[in-house]
Amino acid sequence: MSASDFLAIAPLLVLAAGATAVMLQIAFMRSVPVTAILSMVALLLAALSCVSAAAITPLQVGALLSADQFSLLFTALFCVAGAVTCGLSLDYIRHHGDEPEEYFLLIVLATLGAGVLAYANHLASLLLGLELLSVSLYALIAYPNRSLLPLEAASKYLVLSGAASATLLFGFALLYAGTGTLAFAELGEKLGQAEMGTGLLMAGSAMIFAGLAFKLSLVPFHLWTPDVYDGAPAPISGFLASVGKAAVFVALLRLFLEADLFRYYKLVQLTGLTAILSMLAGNLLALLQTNIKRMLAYSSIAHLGYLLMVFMICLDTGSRALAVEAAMFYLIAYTATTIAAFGLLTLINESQVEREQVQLQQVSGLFWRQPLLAGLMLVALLSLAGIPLTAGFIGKFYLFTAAVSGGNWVLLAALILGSAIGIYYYLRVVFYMTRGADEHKHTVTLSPGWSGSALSCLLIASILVLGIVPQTLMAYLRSIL
Amino acid sequence: MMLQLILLLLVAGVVAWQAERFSSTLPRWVTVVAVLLALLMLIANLGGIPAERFTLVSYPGEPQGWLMYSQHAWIPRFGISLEFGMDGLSLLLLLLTLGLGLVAVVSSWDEIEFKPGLFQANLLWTLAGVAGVFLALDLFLFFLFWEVMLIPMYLLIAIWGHEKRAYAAMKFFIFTQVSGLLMLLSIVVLAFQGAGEDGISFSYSDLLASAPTGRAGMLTMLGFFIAFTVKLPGFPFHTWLPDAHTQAPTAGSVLLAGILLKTGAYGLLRFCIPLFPEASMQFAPVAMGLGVLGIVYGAILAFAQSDFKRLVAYSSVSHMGFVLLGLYAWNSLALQGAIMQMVAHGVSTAALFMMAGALQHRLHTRDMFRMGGLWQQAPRMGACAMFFAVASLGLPGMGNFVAEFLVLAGLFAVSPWMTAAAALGLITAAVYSLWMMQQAFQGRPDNNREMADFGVREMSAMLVMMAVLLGLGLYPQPLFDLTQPVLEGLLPRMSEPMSALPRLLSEVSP
Amino acid sequence: MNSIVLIPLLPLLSAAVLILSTGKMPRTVASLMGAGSIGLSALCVALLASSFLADGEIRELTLWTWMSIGDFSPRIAFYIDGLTIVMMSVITGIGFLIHLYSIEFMWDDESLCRYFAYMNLFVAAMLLLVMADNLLLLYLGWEGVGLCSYLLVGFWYRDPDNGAAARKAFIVTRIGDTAMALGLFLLLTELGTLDIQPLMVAANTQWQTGDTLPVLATALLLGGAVGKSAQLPLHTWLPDAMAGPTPVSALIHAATMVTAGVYLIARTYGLFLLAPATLEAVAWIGLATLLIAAFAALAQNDIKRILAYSTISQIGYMFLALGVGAFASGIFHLVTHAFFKALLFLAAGAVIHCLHHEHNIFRMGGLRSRLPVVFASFVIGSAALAALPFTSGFYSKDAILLAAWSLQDIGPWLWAGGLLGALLTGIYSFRLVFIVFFGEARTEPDRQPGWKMAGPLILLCVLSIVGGWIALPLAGVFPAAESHPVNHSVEWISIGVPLLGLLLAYLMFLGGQISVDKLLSAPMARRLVDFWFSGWRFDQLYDLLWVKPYKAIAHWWRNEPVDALYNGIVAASQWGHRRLLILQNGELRWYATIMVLGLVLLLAVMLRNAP
Amino acid sequence: MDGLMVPMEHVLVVAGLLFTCGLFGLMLRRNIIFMLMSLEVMLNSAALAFVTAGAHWAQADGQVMFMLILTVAAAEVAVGLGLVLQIQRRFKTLDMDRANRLRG
Repeated sequence: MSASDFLAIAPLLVLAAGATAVMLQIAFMRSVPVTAILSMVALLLAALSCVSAAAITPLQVGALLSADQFSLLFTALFCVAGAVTCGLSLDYIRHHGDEPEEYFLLIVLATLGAGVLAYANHLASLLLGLELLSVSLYALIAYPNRSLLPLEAASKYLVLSGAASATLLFGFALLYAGTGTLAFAELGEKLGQAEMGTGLLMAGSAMIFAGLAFKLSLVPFHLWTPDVYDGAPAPISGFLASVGKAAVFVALLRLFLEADLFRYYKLVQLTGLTAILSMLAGNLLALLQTNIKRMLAYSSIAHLGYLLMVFMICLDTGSRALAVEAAMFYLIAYTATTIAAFGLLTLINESQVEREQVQLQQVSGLFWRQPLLAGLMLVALLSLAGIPLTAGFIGKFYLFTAAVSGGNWVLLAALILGSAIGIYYYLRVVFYMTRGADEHKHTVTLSPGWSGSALSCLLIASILVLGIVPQTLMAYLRSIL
Repeated sequence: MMLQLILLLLVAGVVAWQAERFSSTLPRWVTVVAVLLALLMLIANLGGIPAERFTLVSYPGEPQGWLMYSQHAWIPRFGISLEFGMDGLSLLLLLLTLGLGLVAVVSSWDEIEFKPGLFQANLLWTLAGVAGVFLALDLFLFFLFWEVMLIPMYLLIAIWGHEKRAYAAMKFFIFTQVSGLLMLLSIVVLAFQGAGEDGISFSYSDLLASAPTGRAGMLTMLGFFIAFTVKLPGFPFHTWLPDAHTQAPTAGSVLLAGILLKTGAYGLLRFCIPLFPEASMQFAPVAMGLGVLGIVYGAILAFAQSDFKRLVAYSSVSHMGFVLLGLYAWNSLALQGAIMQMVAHGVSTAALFMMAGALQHRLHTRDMFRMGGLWQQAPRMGACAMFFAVASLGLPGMGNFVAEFLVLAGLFAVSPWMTAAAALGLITAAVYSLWMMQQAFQGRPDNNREMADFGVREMSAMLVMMAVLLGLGLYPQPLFDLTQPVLEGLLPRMSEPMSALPRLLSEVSP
Repeated sequence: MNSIVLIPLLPLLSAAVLILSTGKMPRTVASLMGAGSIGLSALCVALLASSFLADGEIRELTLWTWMSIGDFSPRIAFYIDGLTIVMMSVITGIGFLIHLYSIEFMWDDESLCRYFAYMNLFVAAMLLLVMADNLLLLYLGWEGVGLCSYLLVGFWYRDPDNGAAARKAFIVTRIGDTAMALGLFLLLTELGTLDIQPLMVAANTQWQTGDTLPVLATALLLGGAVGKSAQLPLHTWLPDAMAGPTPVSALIHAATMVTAGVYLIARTYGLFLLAPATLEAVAWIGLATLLIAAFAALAQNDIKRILAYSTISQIGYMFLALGVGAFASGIFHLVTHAFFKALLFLAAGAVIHCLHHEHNIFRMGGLRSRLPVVFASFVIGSAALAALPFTSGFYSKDAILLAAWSLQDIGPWLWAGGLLGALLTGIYSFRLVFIVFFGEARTEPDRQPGWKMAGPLILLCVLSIVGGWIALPLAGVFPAAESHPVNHSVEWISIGVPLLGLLLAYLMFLGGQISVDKLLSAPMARRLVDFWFSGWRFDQLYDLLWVKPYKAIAHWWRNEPVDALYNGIVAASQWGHRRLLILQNGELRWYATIMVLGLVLLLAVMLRNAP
Repeated sequence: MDGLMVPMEHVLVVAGLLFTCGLFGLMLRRNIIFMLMSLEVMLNSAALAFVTAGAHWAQADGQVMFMLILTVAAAEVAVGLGLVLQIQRRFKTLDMDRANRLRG
């Protein structure tokens, strides 16, 4: 491997080195702040190294990893998201666990997995990245060991996710059996001239899609989502909902694009159907939720449904570039918004040691108790609902534009219908936050730590910036396609 | 200038919000000063425009036709820019917006005790959003303001509203938001239709000629129509309005009725019909039918209400039916009537809501069955209520009459049958207006009731509004002069398709 | 020319000042302003009239252009010819007398200021109505007087019945007004203008006599006239409108506003001449109304309701006149009727005023000696109303009957009907006189009318007698009526019939030679009288046809039926939510099962039809 | 040699059957240990498929993937067993049907 190869995968290397360093540090000196800072430094360094790596892309590193602007952009995004999760976790962790240092280590490892997924253009690296991410998450979810709920959540996630991984792997195996290759691009070539019966390939691609759909919590593989999000520590729910999904989505998108799975018209149509079902079911399930974390979990199902529209749109080759651009923007906006929303829940929820769940009543009157937090939450919710001046709106607008360009009217109808339902439950939270001082019984006065508040402000600022002046990012996204 | 105006209102909102820390009365002064400043700014800038520009016919596709025009790049990726333009119509509505903004502040002068700063801030932000709607030429920008003005309005209802505010605020938001999404869809479709060599554009002037034809055109037009009709509100999309009006605080009702509804009418006039002449013409009979239905239905339901504010709200549904009729009749009489109706209804209904707010503030009820004989205790209020009640039933001499007369006169040339049906509204309006006066102000007074009459502040606001309505009723020409060039620019675009309208209507009429 | 502007402006300004003073003005000042402004205005009219009589020149005055949109540019402008002068004189002259009378009548009322404000506003609006040079401005005045009528009928707002009467007056007339508005739209669309004189010229050039359009346009205008002038079928509001103070009834519901319909038809006679069908309808409406109202008047026992029905009946005569083309006679009757009906109302007001607000004639009686001035007024007024010879009413009604007689075909029928009406008029007007002023006293008056009340009464008495000799300056306004040689027996009959009525009234109500009780003993007669008493059950009919259904619909729709649609969507969403939530039961194995099912489905779809 | 070669399809069918067995185990067993074992079966069926396919294409890739899958499975099970310990300690049972507090 040449030096430039190393440079190209520098972010991954930095993350791996960071993980090692954290491990060593824990072995020698147990100190939560030091671990946290070390992890964050590692993550931010990795993000920075993406910038330097950008100069030499695109570059195929070994058989497994492809370093291009696309992977670097998302690796950087995941690293930043990981760092923010670390920061937000600080507040959370103060009240939990006896030895919370490994928590940060696991975040670094999960981020590494996500990074590998972003780089993956080979089924093996996809597998590695996915498992690195998932296994770290099992542990992270189960981390708060004083409560039963995280344990339950983790075991459900572990079993189901394991099954999904197995399905995915079986699909890989079938594809491999059919084509004799594992690299995406080659796969694409071979699929066109496959000797084996296409039935094998069809089944394989269906199983791959099913496996990844589980990770993306798409209908009908969505049942685990609310339970896991509900039971997990809020920052981890955020990480799972954002990075965990974005990384898988990126990998799936790359698989479809490079292996040109769009040739399986039926499969793409199935993605469209799944998208519609997810949009509707996700929003409907969230409709009357009083538990905010579950509500966000259901809404994340819907959001992934919106995103999944992209595959249908890609069928129209003229709109493919726009669709991918839309997906990228949406992912970035969605990641920022989701982490912010869950992070804010962390801050709100700080004193609720025993119960991980945040009920609507608990945010009642938040506007008057914690104006800053509530204001930030408002922006996050509006962004999720896709109201203008937020990143979420621009993301939705992108999808709209792409779908119109591709002429996908049914999907658009579902999108509008889903958004309509969505407004209700997002605004319900806003309404509870604005209820009068006399109407809320939970007058817990909280003082969120400065790091949490500062990070939230930063996130919200980025949501607003993306919503108000999106041109820079748009131009960049366009340039890397 | 136009961007600055909007920014001024936005920033003033933040200032008002923060001013709450110092004193609970400071925020409202901030608001008053900010709105006055905005007015001043507008007038000062108008002074710089040569007088003959005001009479020049402005063709919508030509930037030089606007009284004021500015454009800054924003999102070139999609051909979106901060494009603002002002012509007589926008100017008129902007003046209405700022004027009623002042009224709104005055009407809730000492009503709000909870977080007055944030209240005023939301007021100002709503004004900013509405101003943006009236000025934006880029359709994306227009949509942005269209949506953004909802949030402060939502907060106004949700935080400072009355007993069923959660339901009302939610209904308001969902109705407008969902219809807004349909409009966004139409906007994007339109932008793709009009895509040229250098990508898509959202600029009004670029999109004027790019409407799709046939069924696609009709569907795209419907996206706009539904969004605007929801806001207008037209039958059968009006059901959010009675709830929102009833539950909103006084200032919120004033803003809702006075200006937010006008954005719907403005949208129809500025965008929906000019962008889709063909489809609009084919759709006109339906739209007019909805207008007539709205007039009659709103009037009947207004009569059925016992809640003062709900009654006024339904009367808005009825009155805005005239706007719908006027716009789709599409001749200069009817259009001028519709514009006049926007202004006159804005003023008269704002006044009635202010009245309702004052009553609720004093009596702690909006139920008219618990009022009665109030004239005894509050003759000034009674006189004001009488004035605006007869204004709203369209008594000649007031702006509302001029509006309804012109709409119907213009409509008659297009469809006598529709006119006859719509004229029923003149009778039904009398029924509910007088019923309202009877229930609230006439009848046997409750002698145990103590009630303060209007004070100087409220009275002066009322007198100004009365003067405006009388002025509009007796000498409306300045208003017509202001908007005539705009209409002359728009009319020829549609003259060819619209000329087929009477024939089309005669086919559907008995 | 400035004095012309002053005529409507003075009352208007006075009204504005009175309103803005919000009741804080002292009584004296308020009454001075109220009556004084009308007095000054009347003076201006007198000056104008004398100069007009001198030169006979039509005066036109444009104040400003109301609006100008394309070709449509109505002006705020006055057109003053003989007809206008006549109307203005009646309005300001009688108006002034009634205002003067009101000072005393209303002195004890706490809302004197408001009263004069409304009254002045009314006079201003009425003046605008008659002075308008275009139909739009006329419409402004038209609606303005309607508003004032509403305000004044409901003046004593504390009684909900008064409010109901006021609303009824406004809404019923508004129905007619809406028809009239449609007429205006039609005229504007077809002829391109609403200026009355150009309109008639344009109509004459564009339309042929008997075309559909002029018939339609005039029918719609007639709708307005019928509403305002309380003619069939929109007459039901007038009897109830008596809820207002009596001077209001005198001014608005007898002398001026209710005759606006007559004025409208006379003003636009050029259009009506193009529509013979409408004109015939006018005549028949007039005839039907005058008979129905006369019968109803016979059965009433409220002094003001008798007069109200009599007003409806007399306006029926005016319509009859218009319908047979005798426009000048119609206006002539309008003027004389204004004199004697104002007189009767004011006299009735004096009775009511002096008898503790007693309205029922059967609780009066014997007032002849106790209230001599009022008695004299009543006798003179009733004589004029019944058209006894040499009173003003005689001349005007005679002219109408003769004009009816001389019409082809239907003329004699109309004449006969008019005669029957005259007979009834004689009976009911003297029934009133005999019951109220003769016989034994049942209520003692507690005061005598002062000079402010008596003065106007006396002046109106004079006018009621000599009014017949006044020559109205209508020569140039209407086309000269063709004079037919009239059979003298016809004239004698029209003189004799009112006298017969007087005689019958005497026999029934004073002499007792004909027993009313015996007449009424037959059940049919009783029922007939009840039927008349209720005003031919028109109120009940309309209640059943319009009011009840409207209220029922309103009640039925009260809770927004359209919302059912949206509630349905909401319910469907909630249903979906609950159904989907069943899946989320927290069971790991269940989740696994669903996932497997999903996988199987995916595979099934993918492998279907695959090779 | 050729005669002894088992056709790839047959092995794939066996792998598929194994996979299905695993799925059924997952759906039917309540004990978390058995669930984990079912998972192992599923993963290993995939591994088997890979090895077969690798043999079919005469590539090492299949076996490399086999190794990777083993590793992954080991990691999963390691974490899984850790959870099993906790579950036993806290729920006093290994019956996953009892762990259904998170729902709705």
